[in-house]
Amino acid sequence: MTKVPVEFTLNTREQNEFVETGSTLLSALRDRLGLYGTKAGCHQGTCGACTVIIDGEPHLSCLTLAERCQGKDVTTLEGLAPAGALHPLQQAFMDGFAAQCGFCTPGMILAAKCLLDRNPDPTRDEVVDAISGNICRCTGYEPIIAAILTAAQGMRKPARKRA
Amino acid sequence: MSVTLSAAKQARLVPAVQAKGGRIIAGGTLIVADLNYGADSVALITLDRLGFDKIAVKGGKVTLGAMVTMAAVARDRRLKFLHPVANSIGGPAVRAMATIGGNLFAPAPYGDMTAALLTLDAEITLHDGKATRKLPIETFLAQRRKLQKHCVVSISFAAPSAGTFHYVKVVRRKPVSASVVTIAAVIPQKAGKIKDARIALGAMAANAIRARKAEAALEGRKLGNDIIATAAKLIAAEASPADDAYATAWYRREIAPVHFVRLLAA
Amino acid sequence: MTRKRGRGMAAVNYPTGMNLGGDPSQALIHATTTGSFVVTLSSVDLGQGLKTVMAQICAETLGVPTDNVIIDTADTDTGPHCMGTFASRGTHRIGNAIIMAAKEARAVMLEVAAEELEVDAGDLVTDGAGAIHVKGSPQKSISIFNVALAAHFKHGKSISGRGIFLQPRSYPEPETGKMTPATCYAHACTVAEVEVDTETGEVAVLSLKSAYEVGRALNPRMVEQQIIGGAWMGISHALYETTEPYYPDRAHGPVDFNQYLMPGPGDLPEFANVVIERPAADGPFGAKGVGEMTANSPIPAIANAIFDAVGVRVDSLPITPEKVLRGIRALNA
Amino acid sequence: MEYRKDYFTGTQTQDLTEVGVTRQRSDVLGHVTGKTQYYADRQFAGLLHLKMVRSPHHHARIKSIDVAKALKVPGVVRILTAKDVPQNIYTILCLIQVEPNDEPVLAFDKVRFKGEQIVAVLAESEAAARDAAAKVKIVYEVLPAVFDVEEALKPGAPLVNEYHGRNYFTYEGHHCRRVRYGDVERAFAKADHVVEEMYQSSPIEHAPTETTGCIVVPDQNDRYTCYSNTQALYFTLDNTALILNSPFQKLRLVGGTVGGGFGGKVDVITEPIAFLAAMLTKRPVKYEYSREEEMQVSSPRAAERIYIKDGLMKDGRITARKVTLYVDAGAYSRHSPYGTTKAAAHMPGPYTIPNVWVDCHCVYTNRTPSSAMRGFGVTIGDFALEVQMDKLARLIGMDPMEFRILNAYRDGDMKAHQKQVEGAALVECVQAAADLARWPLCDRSKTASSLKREV
Repeated sequence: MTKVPVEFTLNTREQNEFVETGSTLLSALRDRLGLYGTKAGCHQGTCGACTVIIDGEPHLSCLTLAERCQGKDVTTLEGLAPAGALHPLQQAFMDGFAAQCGFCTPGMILAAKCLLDRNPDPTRDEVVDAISGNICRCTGYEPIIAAILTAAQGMRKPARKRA
Repeated sequence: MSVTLSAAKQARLVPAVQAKGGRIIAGGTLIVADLNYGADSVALITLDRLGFDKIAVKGGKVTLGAMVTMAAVARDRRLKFLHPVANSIGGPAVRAMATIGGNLFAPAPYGDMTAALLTLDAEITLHDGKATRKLPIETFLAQRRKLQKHCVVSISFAAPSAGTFHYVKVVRRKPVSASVVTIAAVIPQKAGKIKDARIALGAMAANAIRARKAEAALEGRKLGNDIIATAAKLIAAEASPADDAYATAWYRREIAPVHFVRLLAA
Repeated sequence: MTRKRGRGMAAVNYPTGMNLGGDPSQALIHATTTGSFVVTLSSVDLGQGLKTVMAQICAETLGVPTDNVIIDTADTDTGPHCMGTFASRGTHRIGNAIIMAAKEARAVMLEVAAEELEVDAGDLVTDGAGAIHVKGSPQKSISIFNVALAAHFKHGKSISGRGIFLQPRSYPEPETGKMTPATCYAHACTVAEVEVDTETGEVAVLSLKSAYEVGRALNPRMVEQQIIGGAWMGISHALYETTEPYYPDRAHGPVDFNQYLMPGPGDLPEFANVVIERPAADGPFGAKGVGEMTANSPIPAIANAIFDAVGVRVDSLPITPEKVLRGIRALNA
Repeated sequence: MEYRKDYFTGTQTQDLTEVGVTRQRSDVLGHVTGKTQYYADRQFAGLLHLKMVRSPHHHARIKSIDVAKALKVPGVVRILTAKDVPQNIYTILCLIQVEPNDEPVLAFDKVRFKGEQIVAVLAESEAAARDAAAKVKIVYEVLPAVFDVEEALKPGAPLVNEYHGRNYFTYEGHHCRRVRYGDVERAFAKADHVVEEMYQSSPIEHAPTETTGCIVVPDQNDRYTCYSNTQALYFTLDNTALILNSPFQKLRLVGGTVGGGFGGKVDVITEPIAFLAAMLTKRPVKYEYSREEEMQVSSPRAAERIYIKDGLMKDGRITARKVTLYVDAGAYSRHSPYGTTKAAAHMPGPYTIPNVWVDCHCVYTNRTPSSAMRGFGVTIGDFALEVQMDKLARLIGMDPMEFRILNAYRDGDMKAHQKQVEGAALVECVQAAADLARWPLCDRSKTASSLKREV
């Protein structure tokens, strides 16, 4: 196995890694960096459990070659909020009982974050679209959709106050 | 298994790598899935440094670089007519990765953007190692396997006049799944008569195909329920759909006319 | 475009625990020196929330806040035997084992408190907030923190308990099938409303309105999680899922989540749910197992609603658009 | 979610403080922060990856297995075949006296379904294990296969599983699990209507977002720890010890946090071979199903075929129900003999019917063995029963809700398996659902109660 260097930003910190050529970002995050918040559900890009944010957009880390992350800005669930704090989406998923087994939760939250970053006032259909690549087998999606809408509402409130 | 990855510095150098078994990796949604299944050793080549991720719209002519993603199309205000197409492909993560160039090679029941580009009579610019060539998309699709050895540079087409482009993708899971039937159509009218109608079908053959018999039925006629119904009967005449996990060939043939009628009558 | 609506209903029951019993589970409980309680199990949480409900059951029995209970599972070096998490048995079987263990631990805790307060243990009650006091005299009180410290360092007593629950195995009579499959059953009834596209056979589930009798909802939001998730799976079984789309032909078996069809977040109906409680005589605080049942009533309710809408009976699962369309064609032939 | 406290008033304990109230899930903070530790969220130095060579045929004789080329693949550490497994033939429910052992851990003489595991390859990387697995050469003689439950029971059908000697599981001398109560034939003769219908389902996958898998790690003192997402630690531990002829105390299972189960992780497939591999190599071994394996090789919910024949009176009473049910167990028993009995116990549904006849067959075919899934033995039966009930109600022009209430079991009624009904609540569920859906009921149905049968 050949190894190549990759420099990227991971959860706001500079990361320099040697990765095996042809290996995926998913493998780098889990097997090399111990960031287990990114889940492996299918290795085929069909379940969304491995979703991470690259340069502001959701990406499937199982289909992303690690060495192509050179110079990119990668966010995983571990980087969503400062230690000890919760992002409004995390709080809304908790309050809304939107997680059961929890395996899809990291991908769901990151997919939702990409939506809310672009569109702070989404419709239900836009929320549905945002998580359309993420499989959940436990919840029936309804609590997840509700939690994302709740989080969006909560995130808009302070902005309105300022305005 | 060993995988190597290199970034092409010029499009003309790509076919030589391909000739030795190398493969272009665009968004990676198809090829990395294959690698994860355990593909053999392969030299991957990216087009990341070639500036193929540009969208140009000039005088009604649209040029999409091969590396333009579905998400980029879906965000471009100049390409509103293509937004429903781009947004019907995968979830947002797939759209952020999957490219126009890659979609040209997606096997059925994938390849919805290609069906749309087929109705737009797009022209594919590719580099064969010696020179760039331009091929009509239909010719390109007919030789798709062979042309995997060339480097797709861009896809160009004339933006359709307002209201003439129609698109529907029938799915088994909402909002998105692979296609049961995809129908894209450009139905221009001149002096109240249909002129140069183009209809393409996705998931109705190994790759996107034109429905020429249905097109012919529309040609020169006034768009109305009767003529739509007549064309609908011919919509799957040239199709050779497959059975798969989503639907049978029978079902695809049965519902293609229904959705064609709904698409144009709407 | 023709879309026809219909509604249908179905009613079901579901046994709690392994069929025919014979499926024990154990629990061990001990107090830490500072009055937290550790419940040691080898039971598995699949996501239904077993760890949370077990802590609640333990807390209720001990008379302490749920936050004071630590669930230590699942390690076979430390956890006593559990048959496993399946057959809607977890809440019932493990819950009962925990109650038994917690009662034993509570008795020791009250004995120690009685010695400390110099009263009769029979006169003591827990306040549920971390203290023990004499019935009717809240001022005559001792914190569980101090009870636990005293038990360890002064009295040399282990505040602990052992619990097991076993529904004895029933052996069916081979000739007649006489048997005791289960001791309690949960119940459900679902009304489904659907819209059927008569030209494509596609079915949209518009609403699922259900009543569930669960014995006792130990954690209402978590019961609701099972209900919504289960109802979704019911839709999925009714209209989408199979590993063999052309059974018994083995062709075209799905290998990923693109091909394996399940309702997406855009396929959800309106959910409305009512919960009824008829406590089970042998259930922990009356609870029955409900996790599995919640998927069952929506399936036939949807099938019946489709018939109500378009007069087509599809008696094979899943009820795909193709089967519905073929049925409509046959009606019109 | 709304409570209907007006049913069964006075039966609920009132003074509870910790149960009956919503408490936040204790695991949810871990879920939303990605800190919840699933079995695979661990690193071990020297981890080996296990990949299986699987049967490409539905039914075939294995003529030869050649692993020479596979062993030469760089990174391959060891290759296991059936002869490495101490007690290769097992059945998971031997722990509750289900016999006979009928399934090989690794197939050796025959394969009985497509995807059956034959050879385990252990390598330093997943890629190397996969490469080597592709280089194992197995020569097969393809045999005729059977895929239909009723075809499988016909004389002359290909024999799927020699350990049973016939294509069905034997229940104490009977070819099926039976329930006999009253006299259905007499009741059919007297019924106003006799309705017989057939229902069918296809196999269904559990599809947990986390696939089945485990990591086995050699500890100190010749003990082995398995981090697993099994739904039943002791099923796994006990079966593994039996398969490996190992003292039970050598094995330790750690789990308890699972990315969805739904019954799919009750089987014991990945752990025994991973334990064996760790014992033979003295290195940590991971065996995890790919998504494709999870979908096509792991046990699905069985396909069932159900015939229901009912005797019905014009006034709505069901006087007889005869059920013939076939569970498509696939090639091996796994949990299907148990599930088939559960299906028999469930009949004739939550209704009081004086004459009941049930035959539930556990049938072997050359498809992926089926096993437990949410609603095991009941879900498909309920589909058949409740569609049948709808047909019966429509046949006599009776409201389907009122038809359910009329026939619903009440406390004190006798069930077909000769157990008296206790704690019934079907009537009330129907009433509450009717209310919720604004479905009008007649007064008689509104005042009906599970506590007693109205005269």
